[in-house]
Amino acid sequence: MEILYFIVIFLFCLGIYTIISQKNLIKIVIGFTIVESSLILLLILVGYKPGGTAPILDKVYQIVVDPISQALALTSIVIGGSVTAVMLMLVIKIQKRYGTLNIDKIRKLHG
Amino acid sequence: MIDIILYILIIFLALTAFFMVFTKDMLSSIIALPIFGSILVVIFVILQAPSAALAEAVITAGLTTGFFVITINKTEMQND
Amino acid sequence: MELAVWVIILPLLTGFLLGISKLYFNKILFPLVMSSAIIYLYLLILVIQNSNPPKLYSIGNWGLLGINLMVDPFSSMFLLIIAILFISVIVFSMKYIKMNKHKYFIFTYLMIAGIAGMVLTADLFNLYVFLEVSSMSSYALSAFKKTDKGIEGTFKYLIMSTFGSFFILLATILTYYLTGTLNIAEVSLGFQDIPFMIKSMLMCLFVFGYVIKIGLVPMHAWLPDAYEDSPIPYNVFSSGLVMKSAIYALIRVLYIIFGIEFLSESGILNIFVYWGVITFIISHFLAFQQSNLIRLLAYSSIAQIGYIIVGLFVGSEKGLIGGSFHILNHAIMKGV
Amino acid sequence: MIRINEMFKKLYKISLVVLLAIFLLYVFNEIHDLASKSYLSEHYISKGVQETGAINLVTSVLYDYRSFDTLGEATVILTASAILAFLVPLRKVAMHGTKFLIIVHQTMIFIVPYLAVLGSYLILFGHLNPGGGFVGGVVLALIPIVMTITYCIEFSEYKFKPNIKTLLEDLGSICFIILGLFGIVTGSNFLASGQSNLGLGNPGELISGGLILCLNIIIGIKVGAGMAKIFNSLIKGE
Repeated sequence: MEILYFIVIFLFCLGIYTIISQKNLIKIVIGFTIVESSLILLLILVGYKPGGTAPILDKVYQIVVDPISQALALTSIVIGGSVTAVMLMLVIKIQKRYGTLNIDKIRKLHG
Repeated sequence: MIDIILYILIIFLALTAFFMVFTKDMLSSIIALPIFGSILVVIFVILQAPSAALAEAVITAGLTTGFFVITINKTEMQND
Repeated sequence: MELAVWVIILPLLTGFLLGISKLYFNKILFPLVMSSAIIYLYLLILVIQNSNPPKLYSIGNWGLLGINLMVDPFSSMFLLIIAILFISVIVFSMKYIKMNKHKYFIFTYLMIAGIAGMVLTADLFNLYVFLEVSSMSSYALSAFKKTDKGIEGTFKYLIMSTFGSFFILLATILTYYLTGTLNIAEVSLGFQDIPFMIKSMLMCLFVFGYVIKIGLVPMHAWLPDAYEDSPIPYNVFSSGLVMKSAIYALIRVLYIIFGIEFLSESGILNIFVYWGVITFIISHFLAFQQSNLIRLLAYSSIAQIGYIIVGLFVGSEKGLIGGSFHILNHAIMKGV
Repeated sequence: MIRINEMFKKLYKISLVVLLAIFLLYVFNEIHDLASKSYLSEHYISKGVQETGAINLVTSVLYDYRSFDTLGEATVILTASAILAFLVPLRKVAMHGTKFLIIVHQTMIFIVPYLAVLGSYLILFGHLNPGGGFVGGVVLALIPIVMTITYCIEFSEYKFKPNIKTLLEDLGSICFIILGLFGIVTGSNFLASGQSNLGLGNPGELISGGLILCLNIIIGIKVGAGMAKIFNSLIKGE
């Protein structure tokens, strides 16, 4: 399971690199989605116990996965979705006003 | 057995993320987003988190992709 | 301390009721807003009076298992700032805002609810949730005039602020992983036998996340743009409450979770003092170049935050008092 | 010269990210050896079913132990939908696209009841199965969304009026708070369900879990209305 921690770090850093280096606004929003997914994966991973069952206790189980981190993951999925929606609306607005999605050109038009 | 599946999924997850970031075509980059989300859903199910998997499937892989497609539709048509 | 939860619920209820009244009873706006503001003021005064000694209110009666609200003298000082700014700005914006009055007041009340939640809560993840609530409505108010510059500045603000909150969330998750709890007091108990190195690294993540939200000098670029084309009452709220609540959360996290001995041992206090000094020097120089009055005020705001940071992180009790007093000063001055 | 400058900038950013990766690797490595304590989750696992009456522990954490988080989260969705509705211009803009065949139009009629049943199942059985208010609400919101995609925005707004959606959203949030106040009325604290002399029922049955079922239904309706509003606003946005 340790390899999943590496993938979390990889996704986090890839998303951060996308945000700071890409010129296209939609690519930047995609970077935010990747970072958010990596954090949710980390939350699920933190609660995982080897050999555990899902936290639905219709019988008595020996090892049960941590329910708190899954609840936190659900909360952050919903928050991330609504933030992404607001971002995309602003991207549409900016494209209509300036006619481009490239960040350098927008800066030039802005003066 | 489940370990081998997990490794294959992880490799695909990394590949999809890489493809999503570095491809030039915006539409294929966005169509890779639900694939990324679905792989994450399967990983969540393997990690025993069905509730989070459902939410991820419905919100990230479903609705957010729809939002992105609308954005592409609204912005690309104007450039032609 | 049943009143503490009303401090968060009342603005939320007012916001939702305003949403309904926009559809069906348009005339009710003025009495609803004013009566709610006056009741809220009275409520805040009652809470502030009862704040010493510190009190706990556990939501759902779960005790340490659930989420707790805490009222102590430091948080009641923030409630005082809310009380002073809120009523005056509401009265002012009643006349100032001409278009979309309903939406404006909905966002304002939701923002106040988020800030009150940030001030009162004693739970790390709940702090993150209320941070998102207050910053979401803050984006809305910043784009309120729908001009080109306003939209662009809001986008910058949104990007930077979300970037910061990712680091805060990462640090919160790692803290939960280390200690197995989210209550701030329990976390500080659990942190006692954790090695020095890990604590300082976690602190780096927390500080980086909050510093973006506060806007110290290398990360200040979003602030003047977000201010430039937004309604004036929002500028007052933003510099008086939104950024101050981020400072408050930083202080809460650093001083309660990590403890004063650890802070002085790791040298973060000195770093913050130098950082604050650099911030106000650079932002005063930048303010000289501006021709627009609101941008100038924004840079002045950054400089004031530099002073506040210097005061708060000197490390002594007097420094804390002085810094807090300057927060109050600055809030009132910007409001005027 | 400019190319060299660009190369330098790119190298700088890559090195920054690699430094961050090394830092995180170090942090994770150190933390991984230490983490062992989890008394909170052990309490939830051992006592959670008796204390809240819900079998699905994620739902019982989300709607009972930490239900204040859920209130904040619902407020975030409401704020997002209000922002989007606010930024939409008054002039209506349609989406560019192709027309669908009659097969798609006819299949739609068959899909809608299934979506409704699935959404209500996810909401009503949220405390017994995976699912819950948020997921079920989004599935219910798929009905107006699918209508918008296959027919047009006018038809979807004729079937589900925007005013009704806003009303449902606000009413849902108000009902959440009123249900929370119910705890205060019965002499306990805000948002208390098990402690406020409310019968929890037998764990495993449909009507059990005190406030959890009601909160699930309210959140489901509210989230469904909010998500449909967000989607339609994005389509109308200019």
